[in-house]
Amino acid sequence: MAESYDDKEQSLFDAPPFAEQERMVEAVLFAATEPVSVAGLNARMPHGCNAKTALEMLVKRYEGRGVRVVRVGDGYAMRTAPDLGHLMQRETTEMRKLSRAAIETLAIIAYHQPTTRAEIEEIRGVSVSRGTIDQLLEMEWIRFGRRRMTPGRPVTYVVTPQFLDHFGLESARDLPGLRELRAAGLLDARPLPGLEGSSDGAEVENDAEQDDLFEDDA
Amino acid sequence: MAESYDDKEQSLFDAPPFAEQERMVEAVLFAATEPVSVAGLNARMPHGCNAKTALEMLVKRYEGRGVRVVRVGDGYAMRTAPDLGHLMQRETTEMRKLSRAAIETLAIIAYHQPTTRAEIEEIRGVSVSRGTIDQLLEMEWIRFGRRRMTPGRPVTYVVTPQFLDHFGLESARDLPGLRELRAAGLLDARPLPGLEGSSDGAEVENDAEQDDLFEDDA
Amino acid sequence: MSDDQFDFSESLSVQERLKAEALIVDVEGFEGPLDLLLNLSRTQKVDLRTISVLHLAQQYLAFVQRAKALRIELAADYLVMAAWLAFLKSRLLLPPDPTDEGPSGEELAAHLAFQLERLAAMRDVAARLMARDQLGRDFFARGAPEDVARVRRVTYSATLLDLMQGYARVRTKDEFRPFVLDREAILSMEQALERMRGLIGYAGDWTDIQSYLPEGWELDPKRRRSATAATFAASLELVKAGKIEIRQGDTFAPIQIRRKP
Repeated sequence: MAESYDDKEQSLFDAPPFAEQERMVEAVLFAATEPVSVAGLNARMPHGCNAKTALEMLVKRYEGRGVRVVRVGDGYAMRTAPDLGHLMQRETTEMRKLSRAAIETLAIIAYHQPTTRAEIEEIRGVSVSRGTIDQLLEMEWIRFGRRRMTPGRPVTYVVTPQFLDHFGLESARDLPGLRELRAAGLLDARPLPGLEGSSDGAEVENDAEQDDLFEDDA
Repeated sequence: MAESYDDKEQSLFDAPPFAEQERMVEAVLFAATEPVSVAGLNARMPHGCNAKTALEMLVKRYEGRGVRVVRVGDGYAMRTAPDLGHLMQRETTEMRKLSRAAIETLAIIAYHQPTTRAEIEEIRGVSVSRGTIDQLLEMEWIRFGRRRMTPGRPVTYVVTPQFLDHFGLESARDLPGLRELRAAGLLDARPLPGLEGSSDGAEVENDAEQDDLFEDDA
Repeated sequence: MSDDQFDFSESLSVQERLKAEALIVDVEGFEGPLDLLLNLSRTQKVDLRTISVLHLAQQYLAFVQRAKALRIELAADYLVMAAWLAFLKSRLLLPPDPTDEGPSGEELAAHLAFQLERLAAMRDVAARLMARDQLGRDFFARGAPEDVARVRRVTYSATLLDLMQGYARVRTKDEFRPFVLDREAILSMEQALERMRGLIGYAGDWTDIQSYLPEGWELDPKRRRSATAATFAASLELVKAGKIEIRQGDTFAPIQIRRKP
């Protein structure tokens, strides 16, 4: 694009060379959240620019490309070429944050596995909807573990290798412990009465359970 | 751009002509706000396409334009040219002002990654407040790395692709002054004389990991 | 520490004394002892590799002494550093003891110089990093998201941080319990969502969202307000999930939803 700069020597007038004006229009349209009118372009560009001419040059430059400059209402915007829409279908896979309920359920399974639905409910203090467990199963972040040898033989849940992979963990034992959560500022640092003792105890016990599980699987 | 269509007659092979492949890459990168890897491009394009070649053509085409195709970590993304930033004031997102402690912590993580909290504190000579790390995690500029295989298995921190994207870096190897710092030995973990025994192991392993991280995409 | 160690501070010129006092007044501005040492070292105006650690140690000790004289509370780590520097100073001044196994004064001094140089280098690159062109300030990503009316496949994501925060939340729930006020007139969005999920299957045509309020809640103004807000928020969630459509004819007109055909 060397020719874009050919006429870059500053004229006696303020206005930048046309090639430069075209670059400006291109950048503004690209970054704008909404279509921009010619007046809007002129208002942003340095004094003496002619957005209309620069825009026409830009429209021409993008003719036949994968991206086009199109008129939308009073303004102009950049859009992908309609014939390439099929490539964008995957673009619409939407990354969505897991719901709070799902994250909490997942966290409890990860820290306490193998764990039953009743235990999850006990820790969260609210009932766990079937949809939440189903969603985690479907994502293959949890799977069924062994049945617990207690009355009713409830199924247990454990996390999967896919889960470890997603979170960059070598094993569930690599999950930060309560002490680290606190160091990272995720738990309130003010030690509430009784918290210190009880949580550390839980952590140890938790580790022991996890050890069991992982030796089991090995 | 009429020549883009010259060779459009379908060959006996599946792959579309190069000009068409370039259009596809252009459209995909344009539509995505996050960087897309070469593998990601190939996965979306029809069978037989060579995204890498098409990408190289595209990078050239956008040289000197108002929008550029830049490399970010493993991926490529379209971004406006930095010299036109002044036109985009309306799009500027109010950036949270980072504290001096946060900026220094970020720099230490970037240059020493993967690094532990203790190492950050060693370098700054002061304890790292819990809010600082938390803020950087929340901004998604740093994330947890692998645990260090030393007593206590401390968590490490590394910078993210979002960090690279934000600062316009192709990879962590392009951090400003990295080579000079390394040559001057300022990135070595040098324990206090007399304490060699305890931290030597950590140092060796750390270096190996660091090399991995910085030379990953060589 | 005997007083004669601080003859040095007594012999400061007026200008130097003012500077030292300014440092002390500023003590809050320092990010720990290393930061202070780095600042003091700047007065030597030399390459950090050739810095006189002995001189620096003396400056630091003088600083701590002045702070004490002015009854300024110094954080413990400043005092720990002072003790260490006093030890280092004695090592540097006394002839080495051949029977001593530990590191020599020179080794310790070299390490301190290294730490200062490293901190200075980190400061320098941090500044260079922040001076770079930044996304959203100097260069920009695509402003308008592409039209997403096409095939949608939802993938859920969560980060390790989300997971940790989630766990921290449930683990602190009990302790935080006393601070939560139980209010009967509150419908949470989760509850509204749960409720609507069961009901929208039957909503073929446009229906006022008011009709989704729990039975009886529309009678009590407080309950109605909470339930309306929660139901509206839940509706937006369902729209986001692609389950329903939502519309409002005019400002303050009834908000209507229907199942996505």
